[in-house]
Amino acid sequence: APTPEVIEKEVTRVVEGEKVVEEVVVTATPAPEVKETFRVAVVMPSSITDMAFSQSFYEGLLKVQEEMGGPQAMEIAYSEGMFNVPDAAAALRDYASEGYDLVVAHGSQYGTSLSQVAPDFPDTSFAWGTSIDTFQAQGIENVFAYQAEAQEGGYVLGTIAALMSESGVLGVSGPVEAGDAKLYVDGFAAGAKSANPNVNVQISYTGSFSDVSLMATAAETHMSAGADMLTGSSQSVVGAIGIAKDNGGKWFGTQWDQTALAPDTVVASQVYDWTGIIKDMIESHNAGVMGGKAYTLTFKNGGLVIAYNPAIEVPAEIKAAADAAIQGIMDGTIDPLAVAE
Amino acid sequence: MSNLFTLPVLLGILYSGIRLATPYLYAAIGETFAQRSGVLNLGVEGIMLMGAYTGFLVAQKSGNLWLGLLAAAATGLLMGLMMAVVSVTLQAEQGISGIGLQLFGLGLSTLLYKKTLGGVESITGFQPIKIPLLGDLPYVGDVLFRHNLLVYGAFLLVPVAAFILNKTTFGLKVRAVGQNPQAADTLGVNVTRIRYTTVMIGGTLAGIAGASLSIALINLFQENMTNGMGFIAVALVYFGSWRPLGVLGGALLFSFVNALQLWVQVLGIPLPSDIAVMMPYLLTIFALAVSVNRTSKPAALTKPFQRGES
Amino acid sequence: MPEKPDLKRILNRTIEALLPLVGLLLALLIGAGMLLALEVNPLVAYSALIDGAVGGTSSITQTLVKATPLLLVGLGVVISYRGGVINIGGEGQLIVGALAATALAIGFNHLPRIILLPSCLIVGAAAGALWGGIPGLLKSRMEVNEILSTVMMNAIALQFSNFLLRGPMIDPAEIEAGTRIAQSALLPEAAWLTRLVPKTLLHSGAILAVILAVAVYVFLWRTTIGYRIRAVGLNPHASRYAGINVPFYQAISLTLGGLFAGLAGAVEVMGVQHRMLEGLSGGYGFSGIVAALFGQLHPLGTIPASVLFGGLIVGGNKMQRAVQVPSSLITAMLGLMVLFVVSANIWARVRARRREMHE
Amino acid sequence: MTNLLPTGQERIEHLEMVNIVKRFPGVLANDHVNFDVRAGEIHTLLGENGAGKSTLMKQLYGLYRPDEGQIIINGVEHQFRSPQDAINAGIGMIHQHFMLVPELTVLENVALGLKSSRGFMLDLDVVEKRLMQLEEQYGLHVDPQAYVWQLAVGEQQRVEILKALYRGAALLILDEPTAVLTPQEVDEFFVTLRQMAKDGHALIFISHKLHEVLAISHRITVLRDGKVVNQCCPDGVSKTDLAEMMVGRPVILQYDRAPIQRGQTALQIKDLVVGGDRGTDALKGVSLEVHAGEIVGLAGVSGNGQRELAEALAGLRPVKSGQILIDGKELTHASPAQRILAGQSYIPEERMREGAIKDFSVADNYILEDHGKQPFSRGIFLDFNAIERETRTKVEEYNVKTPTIQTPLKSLSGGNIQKLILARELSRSPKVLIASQPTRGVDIGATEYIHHRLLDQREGTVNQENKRVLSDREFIQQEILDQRHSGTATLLISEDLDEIRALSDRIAVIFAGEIVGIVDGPTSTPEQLGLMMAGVRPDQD
Ligand SMILES: Nc1ncnc2c1ncn2[C@@H]1O[C@H](COP(=O)(O)OP(=O)(O)OP(=O)(O)O)[C@@H](O)[C@H]1O
Ligand SMILES: Nc1ncnc2c1ncn2[C@@H]1O[C@H](COP(=O)(O)OP(=O)(O)OP(=O)(O)O)[C@@H](O)[C@H]1O
Ligand SMILES: [Mg+2]
Ligand SMILES: [Mg+2]
Repeated sequence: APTPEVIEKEVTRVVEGEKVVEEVVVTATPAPEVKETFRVAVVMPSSITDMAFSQSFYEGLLKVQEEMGGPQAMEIAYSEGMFNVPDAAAALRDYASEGYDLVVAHGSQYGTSLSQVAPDFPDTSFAWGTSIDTFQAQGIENVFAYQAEAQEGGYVLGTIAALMSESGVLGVSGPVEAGDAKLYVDGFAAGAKSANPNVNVQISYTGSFSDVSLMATAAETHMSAGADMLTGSSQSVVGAIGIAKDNGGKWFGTQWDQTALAPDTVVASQVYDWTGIIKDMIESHNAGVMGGKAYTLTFKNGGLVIAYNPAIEVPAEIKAAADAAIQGIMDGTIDPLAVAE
Repeated sequence: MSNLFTLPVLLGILYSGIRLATPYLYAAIGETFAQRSGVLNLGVEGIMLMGAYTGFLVAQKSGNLWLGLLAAAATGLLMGLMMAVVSVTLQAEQGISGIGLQLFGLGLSTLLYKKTLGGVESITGFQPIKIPLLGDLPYVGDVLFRHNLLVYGAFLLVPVAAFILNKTTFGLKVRAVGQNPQAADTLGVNVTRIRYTTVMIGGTLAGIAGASLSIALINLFQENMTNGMGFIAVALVYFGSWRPLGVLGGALLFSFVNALQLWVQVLGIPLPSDIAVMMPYLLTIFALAVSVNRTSKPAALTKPFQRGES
Repeated sequence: MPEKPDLKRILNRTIEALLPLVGLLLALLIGAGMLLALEVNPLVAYSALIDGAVGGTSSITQTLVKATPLLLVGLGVVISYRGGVINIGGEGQLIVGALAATALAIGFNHLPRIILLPSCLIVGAAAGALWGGIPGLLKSRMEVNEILSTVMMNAIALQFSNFLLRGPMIDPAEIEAGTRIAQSALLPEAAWLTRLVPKTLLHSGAILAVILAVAVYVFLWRTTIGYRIRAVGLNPHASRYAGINVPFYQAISLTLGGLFAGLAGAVEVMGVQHRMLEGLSGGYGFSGIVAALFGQLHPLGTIPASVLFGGLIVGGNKMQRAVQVPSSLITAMLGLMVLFVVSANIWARVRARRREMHE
Repeated sequence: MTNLLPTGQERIEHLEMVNIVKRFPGVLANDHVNFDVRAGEIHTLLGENGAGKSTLMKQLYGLYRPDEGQIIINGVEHQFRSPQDAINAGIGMIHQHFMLVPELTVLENVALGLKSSRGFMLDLDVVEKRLMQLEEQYGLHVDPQAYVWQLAVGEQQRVEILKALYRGAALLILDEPTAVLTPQEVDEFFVTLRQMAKDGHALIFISHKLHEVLAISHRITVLRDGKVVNQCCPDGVSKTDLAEMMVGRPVILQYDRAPIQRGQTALQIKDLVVGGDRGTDALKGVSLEVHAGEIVGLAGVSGNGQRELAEALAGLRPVKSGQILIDGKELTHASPAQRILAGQSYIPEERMREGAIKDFSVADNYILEDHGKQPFSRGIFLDFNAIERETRTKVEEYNVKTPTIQTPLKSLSGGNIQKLILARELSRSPKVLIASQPTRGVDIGATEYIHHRLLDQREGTVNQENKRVLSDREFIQQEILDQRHSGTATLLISEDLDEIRALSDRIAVIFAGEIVGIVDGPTSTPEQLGLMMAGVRPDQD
């Protein structure tokens, strides 16, 4: 994973980049449309309404678009449901050949395809999530990479949950024991154990990203087994949230602020804020840096945010513990995947 | 790590298993009618999704769960009608038309969901009803007799379906049409009408199966929320040897093992999660392999009827 | 055995074979209505669809890349179907085929291409055959219905794949990077199928699939085993009386169905993805059934049917990009096409019957 | 004179079918047929296989719609779109091919489609009472609770008849209702039919058994190639006359069989015990020997273990105890393939289901058993030239009428399908031939030619010219006789006593799963056999 210093440099470049954009815009004004609209295309495995990974990125794009001045300033195209890699590869190539400035491959499975498409379009920037590989080793210079450190928020939410729990039992349910979900779950468990070594963290996986019904049953099982604080990952957790709501449990969300779904149940969510990364990629591109940077969403660079539900009161001392955890993660004294002594 | 064989765990499995089995029961009992008359409807999955969607949408917009249920049933009925036109009247290959219907239902429900709802929202669904007296029984009272109406409905459907199939003139016609439509035809039984009816019953129940998820058990709609349940339901009909009681057995076995494997995980019993998730599928095959009671399948299953051919 | 060529007969047959296209057009018409409802010009959308399917090298190769696994899975479906068994286990068989080919390629990455490449294909096919053979065995030995067992085997394969890809077979780079995404390492280049057109994904697996389609045709219609499979599929009772071991040939049909799906998985890994990952099957296990039935359950018919169906999917994706409609619209339209095309078959049948009446 | 039947139904005084035309692909099945029947009359429809009898009746029952022509009942024209329309008009039909649902009970089969006295709910108990009455009244005994799949064909036929009787049709069509009944059952059944006619029912009767036709008919209409060729009263008409009308040439219904040379024991069955579908043993220790060059007929009322014996011999039904040997080689538990390899041929009872694949071509059906052997294949590849050559030769030799050898089998007539099966089974030069009901439903015509053929064969010459004019039935019987002279040991299982007596050197009679006795074929009498078929051992009298 990249060190915090790298990220810091990138953050500064974001600021510089903004100036570059302004310059371009200024010089371009008299000339008939040289480069007035920045065109972004994103290819996603799930849908833009998945309440998770894809939606958070798409909404990030919309936010940046708004900031930049609407569709005139930035055009967004997307291909969703591209779980099939050759389809995604076709989409990537297509967008690039249509002259999109930034083409985002929002799925780790797209890497191979991307490494084959990118060299053919040196004037296009590509981005690959979630990964840290920009293919520079293969001599490819126009690919950005990004990923989220899901375990960081997991750790913090685990801390809060452990401290809030009355039963001392926490229920965690994930889809498949891998990737982002596993990092989040492991972080959550580590945070909980660190906050209260006696807490019992129960973990289950449903083996599917979309099995809403089984995810609900998993939550039901956790609650029957005594859990009062629940969390989970993937778009299928919506079912689990309903169970928590109906049975008086509390829920912690990730990837997306899930408060709206159950305002009396969701305590806090780890929210992915991709806007910083998106803006930086745009600005790098406009500054002539076509790729080569690997981003991670962290607390430190503001990509990860803990969004509390204002309707649910979290005791001040617990909030303080959470803040301490965030601080510890930011300054490197806490490893969010390890149980603190 | 705790023991799996404690009363609370067993009661928990019972409770969750009953809930998990609910959508399978509606869909598989409905499919039993269709298959008993000789029509294989592989499109149950698509109908369930459409039922889940319309049930949720109408319940949410009208604030009336019964209207939602009605809408889901009506949607299922319509999609069943579609399947019947294609596979009974137009005599299309049933395996493929089912897959077509499944794709259509998946696509349309998602499209409509995006256009009308745009995101996941939840509603308050059918609430648990305690059955007087029985609900107060120690231990099992909570587990067996505090469910919502659609759960009770699913289990009530089993004897009702068995009764209809075995004790009514309609049921006799259904069984005859599925075994030997030519013979039924010569006795003045309208084969086409019987098949339309059963496929539409199957569709209606599949629609309700979807609604049982979206307005009674999970109380929200999400794209592809059935996640292959429709196909499992079809498999359960085979498991149950085309008898409602057999289907009940299959649905309960599958659901109980699913609930059990979650408990295995929750209790921290060291078994890889993926292997745990496999258990219901493995055990269902295993149970069928070792069971002895095998009613033969409806002889005319998947075979379109044409008068005069023998 | 070929009948005497007769021009009028051939013409009539061609017309009957093309009639299902009417169904396709009808589905497009309803799709146009749906597009209009989404405030999209159907003409623009459909020209994008056609362009995406056949408009240029890139599109055509994409269509062929898509058609390859459809054809392979479809061939397996054809064999199973001819043997009188319904194989809905293509998904699972494809997954285990891909897993096996990946494991071999990575485990023996030092082997020379001439050995590694065919071994990977063979092992992938064998793994698929095993996965199809289990339902076959269950059916022949314990009378377990294959619809039930193949549906269950799909789920088992998926979890099995999850287990391997997040554990024993995970890309070490994923662990190192801490991202822990469930995918295998890249296959050694020795196990990559040759690219046929530079800068496209079209690979030699497409040629292999076509050769195999012809081979399956020869197998089914020119060999004794193929004859027995077809006999068992058409009339198991008479086959039994004639001394054919019916359960055995049913099991063989399922096994061969699995073999081709497994091969499709291996080819997909070796030709397109170059690594095993979640979602590789891409629904080919089901769409292969559709392709086979579009192809009238004939191995040679499945070739154009796969290309047609592949083109529809690829063109549909292009349409999604061009007019920015949700991908679910394409799914719904594909569903309608399947429904209408199978329904249209009845016209062909009625026509054929009428023709016979006058002949 | 009342207009009502004893059942309270209205009578069909006069039904006319006028100028009926019905075409099928390649066939003019009915060519301007005029046919009528009156209340109180038994009108027989006679004709060779494929003459168009069933087709004509199916139009009357609403199963097919006529291409041309009218159906007029009591002076009013009717159009039947479905069997329901025909049923409503008071027409009932006993179908040539059983229209029963095997997985349902007898009672359920009878109740199917009836209006229940309890609305939606089945009233099986009510139906059962009425059914038992009918069974008593007409002497047609079947267990109402038995599943149809458990019943022997004869019993199934009774169910078909009971179904029709229960519905009390004013006009009853009987398409080969006696094909699988024993002579005694036929006699009882005829009493019923005569009573019905007397009561004012109109009856249309179809049978290939000419003595039955003469015994029961008030009027006979003969169809040939879809056309009415004759109409007569039975008085003064002989079987020979009828056969000649049907076939269109003189027919001699006499056999003349010379004694044969018996060879070694080829098929040996020792104390065979085989389970039946109903849980009890269907064969309770059957022993039988068939020598090379000999035809042993197995006579018996259907349902006495014939089917189970045939299936056990074919290797399709497990043997509980006892032995089956071919040429001294133990094959008791062998697979069908091993038996075929050992030189056994088998002509199954249900030819469409068990003997042929209707969607395969004639040629593909011809190689069904031996496709894996020379000359039909080399290695795993089929040799089309050889297949075509062989099939063509045999199709000609056995006079199978088919447009080409690539024609799907399903478009051949039943008789031609049976001839193809015979060609296939006999061309293998089998050591042992099991022929199960080889001529059931195949038209009668004359048996004379079989005899000639047999004599020809003995002299080592085959009169091909004569062969061409054989009817299907004659031809098949002839071929079975010929087979003896190739040293084939034939076990002929048939419920047709005439056939058994005409062909067998020895006749074994089976009753309740046991061989009651074995008698010499040529000297046997129908009376003697009839007693044995009822279970009376020859030594007992
Ligand atoms: N459904 C059908 N499709 C095509 N041809 C048919 C069909 N039914 C009957 N035929 C043809 O019509 C002709 C008359 O057949 P039909 O069954 O009426 O004969 P049949 O007189 O009843 O003979 P059998 O004595 O063998 O019962 C035959 O040539 C037959 O091949
Ligand atoms: N769908 C069909 N297409 C073509 N020919 C048919 C079809 N259905 C029936 N036939 C032909 O019609 C003939 C007469 O029909 P039927 O069912 O009466 O058989 P059959 O030959 O008379 O034998 P059997 O006397 O044993 O009934 C059949 O032999 C068959 O060749
Ligand atoms: Mg006939
Ligand atoms: Mg007939």
